[in-house]
Amino acid sequence: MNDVTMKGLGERQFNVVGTRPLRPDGVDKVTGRAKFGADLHVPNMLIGKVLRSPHAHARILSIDTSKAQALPGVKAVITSADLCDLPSEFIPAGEMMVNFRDMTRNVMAREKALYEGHAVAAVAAVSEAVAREALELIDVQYQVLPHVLDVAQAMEPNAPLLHDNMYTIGVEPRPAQPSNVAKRVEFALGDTAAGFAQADVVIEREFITKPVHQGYIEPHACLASVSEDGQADLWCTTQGQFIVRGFCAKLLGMEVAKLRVTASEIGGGFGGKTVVYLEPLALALSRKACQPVKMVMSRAEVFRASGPTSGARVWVKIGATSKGRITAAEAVLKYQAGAFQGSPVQPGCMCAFAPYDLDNVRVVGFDVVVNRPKVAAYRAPGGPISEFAVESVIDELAKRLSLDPIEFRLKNAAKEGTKAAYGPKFGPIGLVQTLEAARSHPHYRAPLEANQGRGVASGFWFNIGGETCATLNLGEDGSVTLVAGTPDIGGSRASLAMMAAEELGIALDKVRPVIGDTSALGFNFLTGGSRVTFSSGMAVIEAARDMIRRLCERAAKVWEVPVEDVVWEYGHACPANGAGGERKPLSLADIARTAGKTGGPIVGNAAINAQGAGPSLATHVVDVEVDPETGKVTVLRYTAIQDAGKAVHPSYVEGQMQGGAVQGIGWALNEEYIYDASGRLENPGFLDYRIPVCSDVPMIDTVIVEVPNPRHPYGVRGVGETPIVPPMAAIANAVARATGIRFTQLPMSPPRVLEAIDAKRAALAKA
Amino acid sequence: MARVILSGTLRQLAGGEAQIEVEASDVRQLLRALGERYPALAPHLESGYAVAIDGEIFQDAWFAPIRQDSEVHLVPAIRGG
Amino acid sequence: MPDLGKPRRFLGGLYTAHASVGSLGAHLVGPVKADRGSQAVDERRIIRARQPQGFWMDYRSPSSVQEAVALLAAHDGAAHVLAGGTDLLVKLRTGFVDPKLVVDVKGIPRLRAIESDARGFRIGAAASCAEIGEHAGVMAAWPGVVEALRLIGSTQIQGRATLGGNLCNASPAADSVPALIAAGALCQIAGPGGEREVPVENIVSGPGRTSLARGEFVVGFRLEKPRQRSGDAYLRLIPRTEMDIAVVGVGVALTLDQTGVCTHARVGLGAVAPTPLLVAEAARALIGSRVDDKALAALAAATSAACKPIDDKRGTVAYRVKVAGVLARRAARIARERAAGR
Amino acid sequence: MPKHHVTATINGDPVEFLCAPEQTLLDVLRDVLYLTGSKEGCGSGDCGACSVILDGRLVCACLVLGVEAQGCSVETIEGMARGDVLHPLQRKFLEQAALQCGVCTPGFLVAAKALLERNPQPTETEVRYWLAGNLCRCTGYDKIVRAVLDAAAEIRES
Repeated sequence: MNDVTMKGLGERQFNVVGTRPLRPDGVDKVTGRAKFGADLHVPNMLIGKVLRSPHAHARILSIDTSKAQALPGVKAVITSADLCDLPSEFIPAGEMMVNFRDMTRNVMAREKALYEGHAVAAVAAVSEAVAREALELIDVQYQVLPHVLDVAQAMEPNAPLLHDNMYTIGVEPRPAQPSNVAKRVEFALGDTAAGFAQADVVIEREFITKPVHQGYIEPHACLASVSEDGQADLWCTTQGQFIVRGFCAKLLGMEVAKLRVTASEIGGGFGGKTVVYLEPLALALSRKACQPVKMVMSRAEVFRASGPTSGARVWVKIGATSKGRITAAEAVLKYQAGAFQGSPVQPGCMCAFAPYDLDNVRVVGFDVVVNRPKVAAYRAPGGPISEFAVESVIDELAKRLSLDPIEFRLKNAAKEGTKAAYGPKFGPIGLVQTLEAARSHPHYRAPLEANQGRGVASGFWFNIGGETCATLNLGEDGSVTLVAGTPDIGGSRASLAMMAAEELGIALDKVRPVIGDTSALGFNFLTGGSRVTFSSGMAVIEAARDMIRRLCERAAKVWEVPVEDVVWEYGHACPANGAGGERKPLSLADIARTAGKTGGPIVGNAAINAQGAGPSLATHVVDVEVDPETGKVTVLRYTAIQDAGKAVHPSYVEGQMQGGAVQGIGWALNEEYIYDASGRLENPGFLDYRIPVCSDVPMIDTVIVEVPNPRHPYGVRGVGETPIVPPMAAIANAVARATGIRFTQLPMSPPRVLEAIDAKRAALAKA
Repeated sequence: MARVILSGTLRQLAGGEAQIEVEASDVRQLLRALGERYPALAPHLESGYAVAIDGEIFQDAWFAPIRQDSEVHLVPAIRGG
Repeated sequence: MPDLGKPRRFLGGLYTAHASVGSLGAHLVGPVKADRGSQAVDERRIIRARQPQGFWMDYRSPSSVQEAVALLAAHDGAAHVLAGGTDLLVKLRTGFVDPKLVVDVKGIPRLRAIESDARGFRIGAAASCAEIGEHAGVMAAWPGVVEALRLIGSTQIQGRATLGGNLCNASPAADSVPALIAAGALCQIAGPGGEREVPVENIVSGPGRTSLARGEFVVGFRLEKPRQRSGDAYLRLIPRTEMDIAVVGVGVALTLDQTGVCTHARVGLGAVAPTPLLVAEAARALIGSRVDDKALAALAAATSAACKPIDDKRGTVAYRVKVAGVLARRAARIARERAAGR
Repeated sequence: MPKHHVTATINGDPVEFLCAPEQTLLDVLRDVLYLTGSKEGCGSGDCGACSVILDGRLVCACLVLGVEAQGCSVETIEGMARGDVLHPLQRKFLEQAALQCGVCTPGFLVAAKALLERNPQPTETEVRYWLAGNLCRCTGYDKIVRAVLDAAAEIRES
């Protein structure tokens, strides 16, 4: 059951937007024609492979590559010496600031290997077999150092130190000693002590979550070709070809204009493809070998050496009156950053209490380095972790106060004008609407049986805009090519083409959308932050308006009337209110036919920094059954409700909601990184890193609520990230109601659940 | 004068000031004024922070207008996955 | 001399091993090697993983058992038998094995055949699980065995995986093995010295190790025609609904008399010890009973008592011990219903 | 050790290729024959992105040696459409928006085709268990299962 309920939708009536056409790139993807990262073969191509550290923490004493160099068929061997060392400098990327000093060390270890799987050298050879052989001939001398994996242990004074020059930022005065704590952040509002004093009930809990991987099905892959004169082309699977260009140019000391990056079709990213791993290595190898170099990660390399999201410890304390009003809330977040600083703890802090209207809040966050792969963005980075903790305590409070969990949330829900816990006031947001839709959904009233429970949780994500370009080119026959610069990861070519057709007033099949390489457009920030339909959509609409302006000018020239006498209606230039006499409206084809004579080719361009992204809020309802003898949790029914602002292509909005919900189910029940005592990952494959399979989940019902975003011409909000925020708490809340046990640690895997059930039985037996 | 509200880390860097009155008609003037008044803030303002003007968040937007009675929050820039 | 950081092999959980099938494992000697469960070992750790293509391993596809025996004998331990390949190919990829020769036995008609006669069934060691699952006779006679092999990996895996490989991969967690043990299946082995028949429970001698002698390989299995009023069942616990390695697996086969009293029972147990187990004590708890709650409780206790598991990435000792009893009870109930039904 | 000369039928066409004994069928399809519609998501039979039909059986091409294809018939995603006519499953995947990134789609389509050839009227549960070896991280499977059930119904009616 998927339905769209319109709430306060703007007066504009749409012709194309809101319909469900076939995606323009669809046929290529159901026929196997679509080219993904590893699907390109070029003449004279070499295969590149990476040698990785077997140690979680080790000083690199020496690397001898001479034997590998000498192996017949080996064309290039590189180490960190082949990449630029760079000073500490933070610049925005994917999830947050990146530091090039860290990035160059993450793609290729320099002084130390900081996690198992950390790249230490790479080779390019005539075949994969020769490349593998060569890796075995590289002699690396390590001095193995003690390692630390747990965030709490890493914060202890005598913990093994990853970076001896790291002094905690955000603590005044600056600490005298270096530590593994990169940063302390704090957000505060009102007076929490006073708030807790007014509370009738206060609940305080600590939660633990494990690192989880985005689990995109396509491993990282790229093909680099650097010519003798230093001009380079790079083909890769990425969420942002422009970001890759910038990073690689910096790491290799190239001019940005010399490097053209083409984004292949991308087989999933979820934030994990917003950074570079193989790309700079392939370029460095190709530069050395003067031949194209293709590199593809194995699945084990993806798990070991690409960024999952943080494991964390989160302490939450919330107080409320007996009437159900929250009086104060506090949280302390400790997030693993992996080997280099930059966990999503800051957005985690800002999201923690964002769904609620609170007077007294205090959130403190710590960004902590540990001997694990550097985290990368993962869908609403930071939010799911802190909101899991907060939404669990909210549910427990509701139970303690004998309030329906939706009622309790409605009593405290943030709405337009609410001052967000992180500072500014919200514009129009849809939390209340999603809660009301959940309450009135048949799912919420459906009966439950023994060992079953129903859980509810809400979720928040900011969404972003950012730098974006789009171009529309009018063809000689009146058809239109749309060039966008944000990789299409889940149907955005469809939504962008729909917005172009809507604005131009033409049929959708007259628009052919393509994703341009870095030479085709000005800079585009990446596909992330749920920004594409919002930002690229905004750019496409502006480009369409720009093209319409030109079309009207040309029509005016054809008619020999002032441009004021021409209006654009239903895809035609028309005489403005009677002006210009009885002229027949001109279609794009008519205008294109004479374009040469009236001034040349006709294009529409937009280059913007999109502002005004609207937050998207969601409420999820889930039913589970817990097997009391095995601890196995089964998800029986799931309903996801979310504010999309305006759903341009509702099928793909539903798809985002369904996909995020199921990723959340995996996070809640089975997904986790498991390390052995020596700091080596024990489950770097889909066999033991257990993402949900088709038979694990029910249909995911969706309800799209539409509270238009006033800052987008069509009311669009980002929708991609919010869906992964509510599931963990929703499931924990359902399990709590099925078992009477509050689970504060993820994943809620069968052994963990059974242990808790047996402990409870034992306790009852005693009593 | 626009009211600028600082929280957490920035407040510490501004010597504990929670609210500051600043004469500025756009974001660039505001950041400049803040940096001059609180040199410790300056490096942080250059990157990594967004400006919320009367509730609407602007990232990297020097010329977003600020009204005399605007309430301005400095919040960490968000990127997302 | 500091650690040279040379790639080194190491094991996942000691008993981790793998549910699907590949090498009939004639010469899996030494510690347990690759298994789709301990992919922890990947390219990085390979010692001279793949030589330049075409310089190391040869492939042969004999058409008779004798030919296969000769090939295996000639390579004296450096040859691997290939049946379904769903384990062996992963081991090749991850460098756990580097045979000089791979002997594909799927070309031997007898190893692909599924025959039935008055005595029962003869299932070729290289018949795919999918083929066996589609055999109406086997399905009707031994539903527990069929449900076990239908749990091996995915539909895709079952299209290749074989009983011979699942057994000789010598994983403690192989799904089909406890069911075959409960069913009293016999394993037919061919070797330089001719052929012999051995109870399935006597094949696996340790994680990744079998009792097969040099040059021997498994050619097939014999399953008796079930007695009247007999039924079998296999249950396993995995975190997901599919695709995982068993954390615990239990096979139960039993026979009732006209009055519903259990006259015969066998219980096979997987993933809770270095090898799959035949648990006589558990069977004794059922024999002479009406498979009532009291007997089921005794069965559960005896089953749990027989477990000698380890903690690993898939489960804890306590969890495995407890759940083994739970699954035994549930499997015995199903077997009882099936027995009563005929 | 010389490479083996292998003759097989791929998507109905006779094909000859040379392959080393350790090369998988997936290596051969992708890197020798350039049939890159079959994807490598794991190389260990855990994701199903390389699903092909080998002599009528659904298998993972990453778990089959190229030499094992000798004399066999192999069906890949590239052979699913007939000329410019999409298979009903392909059409339903498009109509139902059953793909987002699309990298798992070829494997799902091949696996679903194998299912419908055996079981023209599968229940939702049968579809879900048959496809359990095909991982999708984008869709949550909902629209995929709907598309398969839809296609089955359409094929039955036609």
